[in-house]
Amino acid sequence: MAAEVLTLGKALNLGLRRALERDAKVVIMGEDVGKLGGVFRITDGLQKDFGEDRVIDTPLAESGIIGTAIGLALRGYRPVCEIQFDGFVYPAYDQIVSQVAKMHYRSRGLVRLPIVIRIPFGGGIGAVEHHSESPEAYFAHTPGLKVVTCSNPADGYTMIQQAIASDDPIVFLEPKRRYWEKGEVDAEAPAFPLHSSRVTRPGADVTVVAYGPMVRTALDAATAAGEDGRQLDVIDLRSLSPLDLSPVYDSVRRTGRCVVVHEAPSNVGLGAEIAARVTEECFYSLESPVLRVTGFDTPYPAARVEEEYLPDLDRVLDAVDRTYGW
Amino acid sequence: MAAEVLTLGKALNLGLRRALERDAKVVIMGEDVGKLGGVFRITDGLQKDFGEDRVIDTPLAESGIIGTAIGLALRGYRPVCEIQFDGFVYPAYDQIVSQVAKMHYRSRGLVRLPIVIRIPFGGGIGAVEHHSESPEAYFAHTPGLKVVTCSNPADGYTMIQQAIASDDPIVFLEPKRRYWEKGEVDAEAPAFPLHSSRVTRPGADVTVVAYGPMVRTALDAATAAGEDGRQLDVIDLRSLSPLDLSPVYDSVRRTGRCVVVHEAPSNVGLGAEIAARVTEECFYSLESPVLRVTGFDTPYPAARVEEEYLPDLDRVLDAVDRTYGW
Amino acid sequence: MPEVAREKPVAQDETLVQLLTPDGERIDRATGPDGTEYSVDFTDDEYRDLYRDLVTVRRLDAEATALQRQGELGIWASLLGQEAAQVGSGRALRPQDMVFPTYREHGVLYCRGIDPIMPLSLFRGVDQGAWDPIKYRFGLYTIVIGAQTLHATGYAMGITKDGKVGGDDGEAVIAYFGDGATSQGDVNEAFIWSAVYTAPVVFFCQNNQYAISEPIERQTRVPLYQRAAGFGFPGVRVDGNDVLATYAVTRHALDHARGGQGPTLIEAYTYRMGAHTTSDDPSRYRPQAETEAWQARDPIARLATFLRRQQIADDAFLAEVDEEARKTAVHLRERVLTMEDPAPGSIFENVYPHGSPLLDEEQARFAQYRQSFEGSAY
Amino acid sequence: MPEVAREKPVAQDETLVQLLTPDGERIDRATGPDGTEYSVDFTDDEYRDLYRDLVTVRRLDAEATALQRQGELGIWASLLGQEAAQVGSGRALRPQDMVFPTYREHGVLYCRGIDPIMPLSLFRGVDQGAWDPIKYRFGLYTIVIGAQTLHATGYAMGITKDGKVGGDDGEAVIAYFGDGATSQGDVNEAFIWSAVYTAPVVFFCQNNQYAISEPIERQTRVPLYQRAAGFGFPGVRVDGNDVLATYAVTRHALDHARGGQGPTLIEAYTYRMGAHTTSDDPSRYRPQAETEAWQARDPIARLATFLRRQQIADDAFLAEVDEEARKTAVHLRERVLTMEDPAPGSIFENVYPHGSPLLDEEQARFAQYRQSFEGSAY
Ligand SMILES: Cc1ncc(C[n+]2csc(CCOP(=O)(O)OP(=O)(O)O)c2C)c(N)n1
Ligand SMILES: Cc1ncc(C[n+]2csc(CCOP(=O)(O)OP(=O)(O)O)c2C)c(N)n1
Ligand SMILES: [Mg+2]
Ligand SMILES: [Mg+2]
Repeated sequence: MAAEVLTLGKALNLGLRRALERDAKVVIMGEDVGKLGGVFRITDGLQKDFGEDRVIDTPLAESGIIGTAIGLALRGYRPVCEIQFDGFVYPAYDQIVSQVAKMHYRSRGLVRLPIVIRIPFGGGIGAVEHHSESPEAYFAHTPGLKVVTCSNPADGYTMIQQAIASDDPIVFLEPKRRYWEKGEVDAEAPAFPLHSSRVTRPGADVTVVAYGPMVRTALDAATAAGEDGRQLDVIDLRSLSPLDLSPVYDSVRRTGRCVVVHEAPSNVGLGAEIAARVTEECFYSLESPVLRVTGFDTPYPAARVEEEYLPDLDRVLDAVDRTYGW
Repeated sequence: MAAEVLTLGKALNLGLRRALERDAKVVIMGEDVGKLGGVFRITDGLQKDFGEDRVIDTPLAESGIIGTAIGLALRGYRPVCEIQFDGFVYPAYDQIVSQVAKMHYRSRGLVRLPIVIRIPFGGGIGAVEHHSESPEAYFAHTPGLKVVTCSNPADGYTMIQQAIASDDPIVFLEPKRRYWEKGEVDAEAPAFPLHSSRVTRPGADVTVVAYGPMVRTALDAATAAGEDGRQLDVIDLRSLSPLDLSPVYDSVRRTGRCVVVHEAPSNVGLGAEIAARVTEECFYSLESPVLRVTGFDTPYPAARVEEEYLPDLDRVLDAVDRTYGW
Repeated sequence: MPEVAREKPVAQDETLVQLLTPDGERIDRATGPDGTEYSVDFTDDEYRDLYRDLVTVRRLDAEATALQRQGELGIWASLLGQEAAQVGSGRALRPQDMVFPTYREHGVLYCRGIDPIMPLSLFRGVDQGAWDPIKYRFGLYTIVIGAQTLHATGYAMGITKDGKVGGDDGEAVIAYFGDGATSQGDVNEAFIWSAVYTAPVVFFCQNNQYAISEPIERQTRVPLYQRAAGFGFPGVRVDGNDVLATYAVTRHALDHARGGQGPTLIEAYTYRMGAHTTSDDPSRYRPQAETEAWQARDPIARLATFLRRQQIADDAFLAEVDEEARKTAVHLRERVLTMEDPAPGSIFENVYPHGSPLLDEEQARFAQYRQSFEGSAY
Repeated sequence: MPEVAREKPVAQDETLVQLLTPDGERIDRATGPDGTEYSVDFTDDEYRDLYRDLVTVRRLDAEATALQRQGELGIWASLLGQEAAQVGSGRALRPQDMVFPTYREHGVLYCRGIDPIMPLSLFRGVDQGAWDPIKYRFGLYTIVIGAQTLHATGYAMGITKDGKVGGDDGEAVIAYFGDGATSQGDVNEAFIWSAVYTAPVVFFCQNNQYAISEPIERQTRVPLYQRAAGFGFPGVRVDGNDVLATYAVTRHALDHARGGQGPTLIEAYTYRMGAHTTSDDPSRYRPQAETEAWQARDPIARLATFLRRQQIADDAFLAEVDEEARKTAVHLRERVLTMEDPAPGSIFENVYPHGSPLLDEEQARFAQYRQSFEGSAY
């Protein structure tokens, strides 16, 4: 396959297909993933081509999905579980946090649970409540889990395959509002390590750290700032646990200014962790404190006011400005 | 009642008793809270004195406990739910995060759920797994919940009553390894606001921020540091959400150095939030970055090595030292 | 795991409680699996009222679907096909009873005498369904599958505590949920709690044969109403497209609960004639023939046939009901179009009854930030 | 919510499957609630082996309790009184079968031929029960109530996928849990999943009458085995203090599963003679008289009576078994006392199969910090 232009949704679908082809132990399971192909069609056509044994429509219970995936993993399978929306992962929280995350440790490495938990996450699609959550901090704070998120089709295609091939249990967050955004996917492109961040747009003035749905927002801000003569160094974290902050440190040592952007509430979020570590590593380089542009510390609001809640280009630029005023 | 010397466990028991006496709508519910008085005896004697209608032994299911507590709250009751151990709160996570936390917001203030969720938390008692968790970050990151923890009998006695009297849903974390530590409880002591932190031991050199089980550890460190001529300003947060950081800012503006201590894993924990905010507020006062002394980013380990995992006096002193070397 | 053949859209179960056949034949009395006898004794006026409810509820639902198509609602969860299950059970409630709905109980809401506009703000995205559940004796719409069944049970436990069971004026609770929801741990825990505490709650499961794309066989191998016995309370399957039987069974279960006899599980056997929501495309997963077979069991048509045959209603009445319903729907539409968007800054309100300094600060900062744009070209 | 009177410690249920009465009378065959006939056909040697297992398992358990009292274990969850339930079901397993235990299945573990030392490191706090579940065909001890039932079901689904059901050499899974666990959502979800996928799993519930302090009435109003029917698979209540009946019922259910017939729920009706764990004080919540009444149903005594009466065993044999068990226990004790504590720094190991730079850093820093004390007075 040469490079193709695909939506993120289609790139993920293709990545899943490759994973199913490559390893007969890979199974996809979740609500409506079979005949329907998932409510976002990310598993579209997979049951038809790989059968009901490999792409499994499950009963409607998230704890059951993850709990039985653990059993399947113990039996040698590599389950890829779809949670239909971010807000519906919580019934499975116990199985994820107390079982998936801990089994390798408590067995002193004798048990591996190569489970991928796919979750469409984040807001911006005008949905009703529980359909726009950003639960990444809950998982990143949980030792034993790894957490990644993709921001574009090329990464989505590669990362979903890497996640499935990994023996670590991985929460794979998909920025649902970006499912329809297009980008080039080159199946032959050289691979990068799954848990690596990437400088997406270089710039010398202010370091902007983002991930998932907010990378697009950060890039738009960078374009706007560029027009005003300020160059933003935009870093896409990709991996939320473990964090790969070396490129961020390098950048901040040059820029002296750092803004972190995410949709999740600010309080005890990823932004806090990044701010704390960047400050510790780059203490004498910082011209101003690391600033956070995030969702507010309220529940996710009604669709008609979600734009007010979500970080946007202007709020990013405002924070960039504030790193100068300090 | 004049001042009495009580253990933290007994002080909480007395606080619960007062709450049951004061308001007939208060009900206590949980596993083994009735006849047994709870596995830590925090509800000892309450069912005997207030009856099975007010102190309810529930079926063994945490989601059921919180879910039915919501219904009782809608009916006008004020449920105080006991989760037997920190590691067993996760089956109730969905009811807590998606229902308890959001009901007031989504009803635009028309619904109040005055629910208290009591959780003995933290390690240090030589227990088997799932009995030593520190889940506070999960709850503090959740808008709509408030989170508090007490570090001594006097606070325990007062705060449990305040939490029950509050109309906010509150996660009330009890430092189980401190249940047996004694202190003076004065029922007539003037009350403090529930969501306020407190300078527990004043000192001019380094600000040490702690909460729950680690306050004792921080105070011990302060004593040891004092002998070496370094005065630690120890602040007990008490409220983990919302944080009351003004006393911390005041302190850091004077000391220029800050160490945060907690048992929970470091990554995306409370320490990160405190570091981020202190840095933002006190940027020009800091002589060194805010340092964190925490549990490691591993699952809680086996009992025989938990001392290695838990922050202790020496690790606090080491961090205090490092704030000088920067 | 082969796919189960779906040949019999209609429950062939002997135990299905029915008082009005699909052809509009009235059955005098029906017997439930535990021997309970069900019947109704309605006046002509009451029959006509039921018919009016069914038609109005369907018409309002169609209006909401249209509003969504026109971009005026973000999404809509249609009750098409389930009108009898909702009107029958909704009308069986006494004023003091409490309802815990899912996101599809528009018909029950209507039967409670609540303005049908109430949930539309939720689907428009103006709010999240912000009403006072106590005032309306109608809980908040609940999207997380099954969660409300525990709330219903806890509320019912509170009724017992308040001493409001045991007499005819006792209170009861009804918890609605779907066939898919029966797989959730929470729903099964609600069964356990309600049995252990003899809580006055009726579990009303609308088995509309699908959980989005998944047919009922993905949730159970045996009829759902049978689940109850193993938890220690009665279960009954009623023809959910028969408004009379649904009324009779629900009324009986509610009275059983209010009398202190504990919970009942009602499985209302029905069919979701439309899509799961306006975002769904059922042609991907179910055959047209199946939907057509269910058309023959339409809940409104069968009542109309009966009313005509009994001369309780004539063409003029039916036309008048249609016209009234149309007007109600037009009125609803007008009001949806003029719904006000939430005030700027309101996203910070009502997070906590007692507020939070963190939020106050965020709100103040945001207001300041907003002001910085004022007068600017932006 | 008045307390339910607890007068009948023994199930008065006609459907209790029993092959050996408390008085040691052998019943030739017994019939389950669905008409299944149960019987066993053991040789004298096999009878004696069963007896040996029961005695050994009890003796080892007593040793562990003693070790805890002496501070050598952090805690111990005794199986006292439940030996027949565990040995009967454990011996019914075929080598290829897989076990998912709670924290109390020491007897089952023993019957799998596993060194009984295996779980003691967990209770000593040396590790968290770190064995290879596949090697031993015995899952990790699971403390979170009910979680393992879903793992068992998923594993069983994998057996089906692997084509390892349908023949006599098929594989089956057994999931252990307590009476209290039946209230957890997870356990009910496991029932649903296993029914929907016809998974080869046997749910083995040891109803020992208590979940810590809470009597069974806090979890259910009807016998637990009846729960299964509503999920679409058989349920059976067996006298859990009767090792023969437990064996027969479990063997049948396992073969049913391995044959592709799907799950069974077995309720082993038994009694926890000791405390919940060594941290518990049962005198706070249950009458001595109740425990004494159950003493009369002791699983070991009744088998001894039978063996003697049938002249399968004499005093010498019984004494020899005791002595052997004593030796095994002493050997266990010695090995517990010499268990090595985990190496310093090992807390950082095995968090992830592929490691983590964050942990590497934390480990390195901690090692450095530790070194800073070296040579110091500390
Ligand atoms: C916990 C949870 N998981 C998943 C979803 C997504 N979801 C919304 S409706 C639905 C199907 C519900 O089916 P059923 O219970 O039969 O009710 P129906 O929609 O048919 O009325 C699903 C899976 C959800 N809302 N909550
Ligand atoms: C999810 C969860 N909640 C609470 C506990 C605490 N706990 C440990 S054992 C137990 C009682 C279990 O009773 P049962 O299932 O009957 O098993 P038994 O101990 O009697 O063998 C409880 C409540 C737990 N381990 N897990
Ligand atoms: Mg349905
Ligand atoms: Mg038990």
